[in-house]
Amino acid sequence: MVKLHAARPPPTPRLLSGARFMQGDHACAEGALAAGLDFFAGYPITPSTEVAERLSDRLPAVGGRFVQMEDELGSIAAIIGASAAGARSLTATSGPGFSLMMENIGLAAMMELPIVVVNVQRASPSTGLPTMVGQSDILQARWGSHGDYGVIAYCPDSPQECFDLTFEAFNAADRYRVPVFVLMDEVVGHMAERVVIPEPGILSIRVRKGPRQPPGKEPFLSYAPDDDLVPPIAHAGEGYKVHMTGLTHDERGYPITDAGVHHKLVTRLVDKVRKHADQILMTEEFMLDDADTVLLAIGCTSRSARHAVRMARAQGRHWGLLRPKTVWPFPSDRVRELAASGRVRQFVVPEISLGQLRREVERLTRMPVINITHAGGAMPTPEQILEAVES
Amino acid sequence: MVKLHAARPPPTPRLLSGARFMQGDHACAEGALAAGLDFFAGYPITPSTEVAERLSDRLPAVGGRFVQMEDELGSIAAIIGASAAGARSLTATSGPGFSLMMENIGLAAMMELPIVVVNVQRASPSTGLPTMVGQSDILQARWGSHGDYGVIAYCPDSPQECFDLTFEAFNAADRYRVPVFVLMDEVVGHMAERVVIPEPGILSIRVRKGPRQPPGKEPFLSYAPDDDLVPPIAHAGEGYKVHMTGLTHDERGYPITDAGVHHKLVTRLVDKVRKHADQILMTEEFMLDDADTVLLAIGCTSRSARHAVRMARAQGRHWGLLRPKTVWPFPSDRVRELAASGRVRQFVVPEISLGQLRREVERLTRMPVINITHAGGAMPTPEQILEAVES
Amino acid sequence: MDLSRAQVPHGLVHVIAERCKQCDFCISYCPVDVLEYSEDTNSKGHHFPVVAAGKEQACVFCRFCDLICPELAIFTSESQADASDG
Amino acid sequence: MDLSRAQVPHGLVHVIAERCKQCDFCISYCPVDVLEYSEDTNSKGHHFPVVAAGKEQACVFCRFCDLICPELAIFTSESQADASDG
Amino acid sequence: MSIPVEANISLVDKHPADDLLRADRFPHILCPGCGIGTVIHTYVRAIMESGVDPDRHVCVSGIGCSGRAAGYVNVDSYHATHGRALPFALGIALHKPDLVVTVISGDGDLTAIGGNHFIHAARRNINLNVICINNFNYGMTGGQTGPTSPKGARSPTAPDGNQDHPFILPHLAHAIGASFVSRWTVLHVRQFQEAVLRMMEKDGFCFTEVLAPCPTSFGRPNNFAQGLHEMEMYRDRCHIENGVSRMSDLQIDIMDPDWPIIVGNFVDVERGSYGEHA
Amino acid sequence: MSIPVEANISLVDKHPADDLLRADRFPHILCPGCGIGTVIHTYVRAIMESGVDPDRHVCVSGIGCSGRAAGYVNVDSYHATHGRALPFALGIALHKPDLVVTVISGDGDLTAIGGNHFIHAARRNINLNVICINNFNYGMTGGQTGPTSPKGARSPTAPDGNQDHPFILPHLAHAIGASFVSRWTVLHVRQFQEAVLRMMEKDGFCFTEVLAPCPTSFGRPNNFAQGLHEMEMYRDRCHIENGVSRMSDLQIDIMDPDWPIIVGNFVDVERGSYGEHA
Amino acid sequence: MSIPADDRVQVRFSGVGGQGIVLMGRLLGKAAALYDNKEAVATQSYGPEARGGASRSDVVISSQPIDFPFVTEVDVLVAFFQEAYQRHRGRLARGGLMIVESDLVKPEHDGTEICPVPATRMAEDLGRKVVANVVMLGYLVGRTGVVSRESLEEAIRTTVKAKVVPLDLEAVEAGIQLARTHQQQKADEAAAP
Amino acid sequence: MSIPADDRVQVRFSGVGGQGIVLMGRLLGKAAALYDNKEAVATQSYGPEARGGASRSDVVISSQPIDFPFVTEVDVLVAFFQEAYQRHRGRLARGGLMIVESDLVKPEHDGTEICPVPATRMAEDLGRKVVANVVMLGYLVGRTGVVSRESLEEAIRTTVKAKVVPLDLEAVEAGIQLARTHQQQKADEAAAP
Ligand SMILES: Cc1ncc(C[n+]2csc(CCOP(=O)(O)OP(=O)(O)O)c2C)c(N)n1
Ligand SMILES: Cc1ncc(C[n+]2csc(CCOP(=O)(O)OP(=O)(O)O)c2C)c(N)n1
Ligand code: SF4
Ligand code: SF4
Ligand code: SF4
Ligand code: SF4
Ligand code: SF4
Ligand code: SF4
Ligand SMILES: [Mg+2]
Ligand SMILES: [Mg+2]
Repeated sequence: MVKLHAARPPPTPRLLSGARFMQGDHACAEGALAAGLDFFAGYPITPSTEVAERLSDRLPAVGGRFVQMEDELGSIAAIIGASAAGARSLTATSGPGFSLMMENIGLAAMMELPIVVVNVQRASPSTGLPTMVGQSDILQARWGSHGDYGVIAYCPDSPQECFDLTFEAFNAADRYRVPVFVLMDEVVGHMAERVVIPEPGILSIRVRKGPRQPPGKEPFLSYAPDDDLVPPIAHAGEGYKVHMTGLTHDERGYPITDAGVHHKLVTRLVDKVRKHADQILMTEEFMLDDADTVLLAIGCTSRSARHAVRMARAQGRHWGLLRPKTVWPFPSDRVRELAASGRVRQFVVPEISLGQLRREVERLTRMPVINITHAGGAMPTPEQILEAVES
Repeated sequence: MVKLHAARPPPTPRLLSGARFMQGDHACAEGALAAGLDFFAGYPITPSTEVAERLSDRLPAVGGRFVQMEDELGSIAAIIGASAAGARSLTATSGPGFSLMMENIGLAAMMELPIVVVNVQRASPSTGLPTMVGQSDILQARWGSHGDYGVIAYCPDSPQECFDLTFEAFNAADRYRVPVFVLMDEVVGHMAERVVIPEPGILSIRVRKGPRQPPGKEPFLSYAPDDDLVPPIAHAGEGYKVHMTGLTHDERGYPITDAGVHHKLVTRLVDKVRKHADQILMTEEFMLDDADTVLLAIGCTSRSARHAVRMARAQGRHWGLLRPKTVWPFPSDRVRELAASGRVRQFVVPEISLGQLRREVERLTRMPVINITHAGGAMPTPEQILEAVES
Repeated sequence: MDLSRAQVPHGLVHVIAERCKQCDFCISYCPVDVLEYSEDTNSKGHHFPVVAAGKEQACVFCRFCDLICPELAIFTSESQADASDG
Repeated sequence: MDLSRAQVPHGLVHVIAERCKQCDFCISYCPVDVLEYSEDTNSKGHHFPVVAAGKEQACVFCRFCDLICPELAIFTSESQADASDG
Repeated sequence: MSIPVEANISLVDKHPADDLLRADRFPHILCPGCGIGTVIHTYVRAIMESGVDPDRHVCVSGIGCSGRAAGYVNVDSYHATHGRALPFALGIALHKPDLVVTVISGDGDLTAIGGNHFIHAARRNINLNVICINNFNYGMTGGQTGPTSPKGARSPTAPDGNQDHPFILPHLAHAIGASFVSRWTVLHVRQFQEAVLRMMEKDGFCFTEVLAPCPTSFGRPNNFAQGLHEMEMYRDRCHIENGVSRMSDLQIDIMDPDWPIIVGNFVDVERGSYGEHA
Repeated sequence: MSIPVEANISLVDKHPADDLLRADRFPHILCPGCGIGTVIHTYVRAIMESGVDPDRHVCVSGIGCSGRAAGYVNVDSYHATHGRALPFALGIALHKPDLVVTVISGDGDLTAIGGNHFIHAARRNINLNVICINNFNYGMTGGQTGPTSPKGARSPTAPDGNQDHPFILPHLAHAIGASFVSRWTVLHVRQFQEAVLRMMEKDGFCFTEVLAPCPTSFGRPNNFAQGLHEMEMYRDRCHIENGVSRMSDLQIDIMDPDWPIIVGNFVDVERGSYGEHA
Repeated sequence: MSIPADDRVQVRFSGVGGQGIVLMGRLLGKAAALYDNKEAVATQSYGPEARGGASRSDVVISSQPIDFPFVTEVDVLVAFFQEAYQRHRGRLARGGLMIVESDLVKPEHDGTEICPVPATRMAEDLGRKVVANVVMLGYLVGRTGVVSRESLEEAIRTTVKAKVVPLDLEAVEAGIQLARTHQQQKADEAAAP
Repeated sequence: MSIPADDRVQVRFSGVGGQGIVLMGRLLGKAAALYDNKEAVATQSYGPEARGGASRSDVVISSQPIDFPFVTEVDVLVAFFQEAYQRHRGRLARGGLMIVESDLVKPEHDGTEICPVPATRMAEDLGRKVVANVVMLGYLVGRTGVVSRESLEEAIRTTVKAKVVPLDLEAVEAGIQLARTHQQQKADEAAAP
């Protein structure tokens, strides 16, 4: 007989409510705990290691499971498995590890098992500058696994948002049954600021949509979507005898070799995000109402951009900032709207990548896009942004 | 003492000159052999396995080395290592394996070690439909590894082109020291057609640009680029005592933690391809001169598109086809030119993916883009293309 | 001990013909050679095991044919009949 | 055998002061305690090994300090001097 | 329905184990004479005899013919990507430690691409039951050489015969600390089933290698064109030695007709499974 | 320049091994008391004594502090991604079989993320010399628990002490078929150098585990705050046993002060290295 | 799908694994593409369900470049097996030709012209059952002329192992002979009142 | 970089690993952000070269939201070590304050105001060398008032292990006392003719 794992009594609370001075990596860990994190599997990598280190202490203390795996391939597979058993599960990594996770991110998408992956971006490609900042995994987060699928990605710009958006990430993953990424960057991951963690009862954790039938005779259709395109989920051990596979499958979850079924399935996987973009999208707009120049920036770079807006305003110029908190889905409609407003003359896109974000903006407008790029290791400063626009 | 590996005498010729009836996978293997392939490492995966199977027989017979590895992570690392030792090296895989190779594709880019990777695309994401066609790894090929880097990708539309473009791929890899992909699809990989292999002496194999100094006292700068942005290369065993790393490095190849060096290095990696796009780009134009409707399609899908053009022309309509043989770099200038011609009214993009190619076209023009998509397992037929445009 | 009254177990063979792929395992490894192939084939063209003529009472209910069958196409049940040789 | 004429090998210690990180290995494992730390420090603030006072002739050229040094900061050469105890 | 169309046989349409099968998917896709079906059969029998509610059994496979096992058993079942069955199963087993999680997959899935997870799951003594179906090749992709392919075996990627040394899987499992290690063949159904039952009742990382014919991919080029041929070879050459002491004696050379193949339960120790200590 | 600024020492600025070092990069980035420097030292000494032209030596590392080794030796040297040093080296070794390819990397690089390549390169008996610097943790990333971390060792990811069973690396290397297997510590410089020389002259997959202090990451939380402390422990507890027969005796528990640590050359057999047969 | 008028001929071979279905496609395609100066594309079905199960290969032959590589409808269907016949008969074009292994397929009477070929028996008569597929190819070529006999023979000579060539050529001959007989019968029938 | 006029103060702590440099930044930032109702951002240097080598931590404090998180120039530089002093002195703003561990740093006379603090010796006098960093923090607070003493003390109380708190508070006191003395001396000097 199998012995039950004796869970440790929780000596510390899940929610460290109140104001704390905390680095982004730790805030991210706390956000996950606040969201009900059950299971973390990971492999250390700079600059994300602090997420794991904090959870190695905090998660078991609240009755969850922390596992340090042999590599990132194992980490991502383990959190998908845990999710299949009903866990809110997380891994944290950086570029090289994120690349290794690509195959199984596709599995999570195909099995529709909710997971959250934190990628604290560093200067890339390859091993690059492990301790220095990058923002160039943005397109990888969208397209890095083979095939078409839908994902959601958040880009926090502060430790507070590392907490807030990691919390959101779990709700979104469970709501849409897609892989959700928290695309941090080394700057927000390592900087410490005030982080206010709400009192218990304030944050609401979304519960996964479960079967509406009792387990038993009627076979449960794991992949029969509701009108919202998302099927209810049954977990290992709940008696529904589910089958899940990365192969193209029918509503029962059984493999089927059929192009029509494949097309329908994959279209739904993409549409789950596409058709709910309105509900998923989160942006910050700063002084945008009367702006003729729109800065679009994410993560730490948006802090420089925000400052550049302040400086420009101080000089009487009409600048504003559109900050995607969700880079995927991208706030395309809002960009199009701004472009069509008649007011906006130009977009300015500062980023720590050689034009990944710019491509998205370019796709949406024929307006001039001023791109201020750094390949990694440093972020554009407010002054560099001002200068680039002036010249 | 190390024993020398006794090479088998080559009983069969490298070039199977003449006309053959061959499937695309085999033609791809022959193209690699024609290009001087020295080293193949791979792990079987449908529908690319035939590339490996053919080479397991043919490559050792011409004195090369075939290794079946334990997985795709090992395969890609092995061919990069072999390239470091001077080998023309190849691996072949499909979506799931391609995803697993992403991390080390970044290493090849960063070390500037030429490699060729064949991806015979199948219906995806995840395990998908292993035996059926897909074209949805296009954006992954460009963005699948973390960070910014440059790549070249060819999309053959027939077994003959599997031969021709695989041959090209090796020359391009050696010329620019970037990872080069042959993005086949299951249809071209598995279909058999006439393939004409030239007589010896017709094809010219580009020789890697080597050091212009003898090995010895003067330290060799592995990463000091010439005006063409490409540094000469010295291989293991040639006496130059090179050092290569995936970390950000100086011209000597030594790791250096410096944002400025990083920016310069990565910008060059991207520019190597960007600035030579003219020389790298290969397209087919079919009845484009007076076209008002431009079909843009790759690989097997372009065969339906070409046929749709014929059918439309038979009906007196002015259709034409622009077929990127290199999908990366993308023929952006040509698309912009066509859009600006005043003659072209619309673009039609049929593809076996949910809009990956369309995004590229959309980025370049505000003109209507009719997108005919299939998620995988089947390709749009000529009639479907005609119907989609009519409606 | 009265050997004549010992009950030799005795089995009845059941076959799900459509599942059988004619792998030979059950037939080859029946310790008392109870089984042979049918004349008929199933819809995939496979002959399936039947009890050989004259072997109707031979099955010793060892269940090996059942356990070894990769298709779960054959099983035996214990016969009601008393197999004492009385 | 004339012991008085046997040549005891004798070593001269060389140090690349800037490389030393003061790990103690050479000093601790010198079989004849030849070494001790310098008064001075190098530019990183590390004391480096020097030959202890009175140990100028003690090095037996075993090379252990050299082999063990993780910084390749110390080595010994065989002294020309005849170390016979005559 | 039970139509005895032939006089001397009872034709039925349901098997006593059908409740534990996804019977609507039968006949399965595996080839005639393939041993994988017997492994599936043994696994469901073991579930029936385990005394544990089927709802508490979970089956995880990777990709390959063997990996199709999960798709045929009527318990919660997962068909992970190639090589990742073990960490996927680990996630389930550690999150719900009251479940009995069995991994059934192929030699390629578990010991080629999945080799790293194999050695680490065993090292950590994760509470998993692992059935490695060793058919000496990658059946699903057409029979290429794998890490258990015997020396000399011909395959589409070893046209002149394999020259690599194969793994001795029980030796490897032992060296990395598995709590239970056994090897059987599908011919040894009874002993194999006992081993599976033992794994189900035992804590920690338990491993059984089961040798199974793959007539289509491995057999054809290597003189075992039918499943039965390989079964006959096992009948002729297998020796049972429980608790064998020299693990290196477990080497298999099936190409050598005189080579004895040792099967048995080799290791059964207590080590304290992962998480127990918490 | 050779300025004896202190009377009783000869201060110089060049080491006799400097030609085999990238001396302009010294002092290296490794911490005071780190054992990796000694391994680099031993490797270059072995090159000097190997009788093989340094131009025919190649060094490959992965990522980690140990992985920095390749960057300091003045032979063709490659610093692959984390875990991929072995297949990278395999590519070199098989394409240019006349080169002497040595892989120097960490326990994490070679046996955590790189574990699969390790077992397969050994199984195939690829002609590589592998020096695994075992410092019982992931030094580079700050000391997290790794597959060789002793039970009970504290780390940033095991605040209550590691509960996993560590690998016995020589046992594992043996089980997967390595041709040469040894274990030494950096204190055993001479024997270690002999082992490296033996690997250089021997064909096939040769493996040496070398125990090395990591005072900064492993040492601090585990009572070896200085490199010397760990060296002293090795001096006190190591037993040399060449050709040990029971590989499981090679278990290490460095947290237990009474536990004997066995070092030695354990395996040296001929198996025919990969490609020999061609 | 309506293809602009050309002389496109679409042939499908269907059976189960092991019957040499794929080779038939390759030989026919090769004959057309290399020795008949035509364009030809051969494709085949893959899939786990093909494992020991259904097997199919298609050939499209034309004097024009072949854009769309798959058969759109079948002009000649060769069915080696009952299930294959059932599965594919719906794809046969009006006026298409149905060739069946007459010992293994029991065709239905639906107006389609059926050519019964006891290929396996004929192959057995030649001494090796495995050349049934070549017998069938011979028949197909004899009956349709989609490629020349010479081209088919050349395709065989350049593809199969040398020692098999003579037998294969005999098989072609046998097939062609039967085709001639059938053609004659058909002519006779047509001639009959 | 010109930042719009606000009361942004930028502090840099520099030394070598093991001197508690990172903790200093965290304590100062925490004091400002949690107990002084200011905005504060703390950052630090990472990198393999920091391994046992150079260590640096920065704090930006302001009453306004802090967008750009890094120091643009240094208002207060605390140098614990000669090399750190050398490396960072160029970043000091005009009129900035340079605080040095006076036993470990030999500053050059370049017109910058130097505050020599023998923090290690003072810590040793208190009984534990490791509180040198807290002595330094006390000095910094006493000298600059960038955060209140109470806030610093609260930050200490909520951060370090309980048993260390009393000693740390003593260290703060010692630092503040020295700051007072220096302030007095400065006033005296200014008053002197
Ligand atoms: C990442 C990846 N690489 C390769 C494959 C192709 N593939 C599928 S199954 C398989 C091997 C299966 O071998 P094994 O596990 O022994 O199972 P068997 O088919 O022999 O039962 C391979 C290589 C894949 N699906 N995914
Ligand atoms: C794919 C990937 N994952 C994780 C890392 C982070 N990382 C760098 S080195 C290392 C561990 C190094 O441990 P080891 O090989 O034992 O070397 P050591 O530093 O202890 O000498 C890790 C996890 C990485 N660089 N790449
Ligand atoms: S149960 Fe045993 S004796 Fe009876 S038919 Fe089956 S194998 Fe034969
Ligand atoms: S064992 Fe099963 S599949 Fe095989 S012949 Fe017997 S009944 Fe048929
Ligand atoms: S061993 Fe080397 S680094 Fe260590 S103290 Fe001696 S000279 Fe210095
Ligand atoms: S060579 Fe030997 S004896 Fe001489 S100083 Fe070095 S360790 Fe001491
Ligand atoms: S190919 Fe082999 S392993 Fe796969 S189903 Fe067929 S016999 Fe079984
Ligand atoms: S962290 Fe450890 S392994 Fe890394 S350099 Fe420092 S002592 Fe060596
Ligand atoms: Mg297998
Ligand atoms: Mg280590």
